[in-house]
Amino acid sequence: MSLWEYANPAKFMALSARILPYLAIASSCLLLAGLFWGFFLTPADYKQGSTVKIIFLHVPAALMAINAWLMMLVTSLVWLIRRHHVSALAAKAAAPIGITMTLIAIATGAIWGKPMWGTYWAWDPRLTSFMILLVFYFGYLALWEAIEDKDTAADLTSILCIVGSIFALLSRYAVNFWSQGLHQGASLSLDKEQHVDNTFYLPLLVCIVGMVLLFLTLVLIRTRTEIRSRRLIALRLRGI
Amino acid sequence: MFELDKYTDTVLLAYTVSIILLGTLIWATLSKSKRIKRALDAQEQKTDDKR
Amino acid sequence: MLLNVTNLNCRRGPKLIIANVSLSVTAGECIILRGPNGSGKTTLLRFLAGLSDNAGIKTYNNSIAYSGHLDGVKSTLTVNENLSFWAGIYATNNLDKVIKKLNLEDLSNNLVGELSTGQKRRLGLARMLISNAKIWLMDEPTSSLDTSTSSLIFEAINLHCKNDGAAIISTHINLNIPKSRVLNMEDFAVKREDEDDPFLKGSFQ
Amino acid sequence: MKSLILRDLRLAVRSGGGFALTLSFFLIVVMMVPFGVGANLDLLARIAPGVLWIGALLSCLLSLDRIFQLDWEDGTLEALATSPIPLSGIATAKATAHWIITGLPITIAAIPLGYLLNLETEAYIWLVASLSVGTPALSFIGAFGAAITVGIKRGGLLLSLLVLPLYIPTLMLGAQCVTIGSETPIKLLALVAAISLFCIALIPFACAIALRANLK
Repeated sequence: MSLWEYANPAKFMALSARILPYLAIASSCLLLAGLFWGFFLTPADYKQGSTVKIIFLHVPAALMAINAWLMMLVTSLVWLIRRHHVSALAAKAAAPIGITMTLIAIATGAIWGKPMWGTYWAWDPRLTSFMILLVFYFGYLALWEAIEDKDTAADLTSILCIVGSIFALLSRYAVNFWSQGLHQGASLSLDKEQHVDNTFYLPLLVCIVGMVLLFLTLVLIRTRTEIRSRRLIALRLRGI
Repeated sequence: MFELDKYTDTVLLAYTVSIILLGTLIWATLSKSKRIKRALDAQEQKTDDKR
Repeated sequence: MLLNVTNLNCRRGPKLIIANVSLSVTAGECIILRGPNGSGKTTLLRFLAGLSDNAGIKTYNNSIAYSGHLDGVKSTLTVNENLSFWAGIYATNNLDKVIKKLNLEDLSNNLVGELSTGQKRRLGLARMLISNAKIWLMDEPTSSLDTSTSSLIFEAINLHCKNDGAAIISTHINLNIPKSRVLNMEDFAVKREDEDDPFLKGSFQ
Repeated sequence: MKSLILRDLRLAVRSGGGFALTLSFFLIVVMMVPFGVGANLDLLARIAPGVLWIGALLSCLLSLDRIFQLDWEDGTLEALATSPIPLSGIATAKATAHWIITGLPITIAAIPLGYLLNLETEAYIWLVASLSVGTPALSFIGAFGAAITVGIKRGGLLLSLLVLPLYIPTLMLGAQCVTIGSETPIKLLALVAAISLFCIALIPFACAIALRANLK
């Protein structure tokens, strides 16, 4: 039995129903534990004070914001090449989660930036890239909503996702040329991650794993919803 | 070991905003899931009756 | 043989419209699609034209000309400009012959916007002739036309089939085309076992 | 393909919209800037590169939906899709025609408009250079957006939402190239040219996939 078997909607529904409970429990336990550990049990950083606690939300969210788009890219390619319906629907399911993650990353970054940089928002390359990612997400979802026929919508959003990925990547590098000299030394927590010692690193790791699992849980639930609504449409169309 | 220094507001604000956003996402996901499941079950019922 | 179709399933959007179409067309043949509205005539023609998935369709002479409900002419261009555009697209050089054949000489410098419906349809037909394609796929070529224009179009189809061409036409008017064959769309109606929607397979939990 | 480009140009001229509409829009956008930010010549000189590039981009956006919409509505696109020319070739021809109708006149009109904004003398060469190598990218990316939204009624707003993010890298590099004081305008120009070449080479295939999906 190959992996592609699970692209069959009924099989996918059966499999996902089996693993969902474990995934949901694992993700909520890990995320809550990680956040509790990070929030209550870590000391304040000597330089950043207690704002360092924000990285337990900021870093996992930022990672998932990008990974959600990567997942959409892969599933879009699978849909265009192998035409597995579940794949296209999983891409659609991931987009709102990606948007939420991007918003969390931007919001926590801005809130952290206020005491650290003295401003909520600066056109720093990394912040700007996330803003650009956000508009790509909006465009992608808007296209899904605008097209009536679901398979056509899947085709068009898939190709948009692929082309969009290329241009998002281009923007990521173009941004470096564009804002050089504007905002020096605006390195975010990711760079510091290498310096943080285990007191911060371990809870951060737990939070990241928790966030990944939460993402998977939500993607599965949302994909199941999408599959159900497709079946609903199919049943109604058959008029029986 | 728990302490929040002069940045209490900042940290709490960041956590509140994130939890609200995550909560909204989870709530939206679950409520839509329930709604569609109910609609599909009703439709399947109708289909079975007609058969 | 010009065209061979085996077990073609056609869907319009998510809905399966016709199933198990098998059909082969030889030179000189004219096939007429019959069936009520919504029976899938247009859908079948669009599939044959290659506008949708083309699994199961095999063309032996890769030249198909398709004419849908719309004529594909620009009202701000003259007749001549419209037709020479298509001649450029199909890379053919029979433009003058076609204009003469369809009595379009007098109109050739008129803007298409000034033409009547029948004259526009004649332009659509002219495009088919210009294409030099072996197979013509025509969707209701005579809709909203009077008898004289209709007969002009039928004559053209007749001549095309005589010259080793072939045509597949959806229409509800009787045609006087010698080697014509009527295809009833009801034969392709979707039965329950044809349903291949992946979302209807199995039951969900 | 040549006849497709020629026909599109002829249609643009016939319908009167073509050049004039785009250029008037470009003029108005640029004119609005001093009204908005004040007539301080130093300030205008500083923001001129960005304003001119954004103006070019918006003017380009204005005529995008025409690339495929009209042919879609009157059945020409269907007929073209069943013709021997591949869809990617059709997209290339249409984007090229769009560039001749908008990109080229915009590049030329940018010179007098730059004067209105007190653009620095040394910047003109980079303005013309960056616009002439950057506008093809705008037309090709725009054609992709138009191909995606061609089946959507009143898709104009959506088209802008989809296309503008794709314009970001071109805008950043292009406008930066014109800005005096940027250290390596030639390098930025090369990058803009690279984006354009990339778009010309690959976007038509993406357009073909999108058109194929819409025609189904």
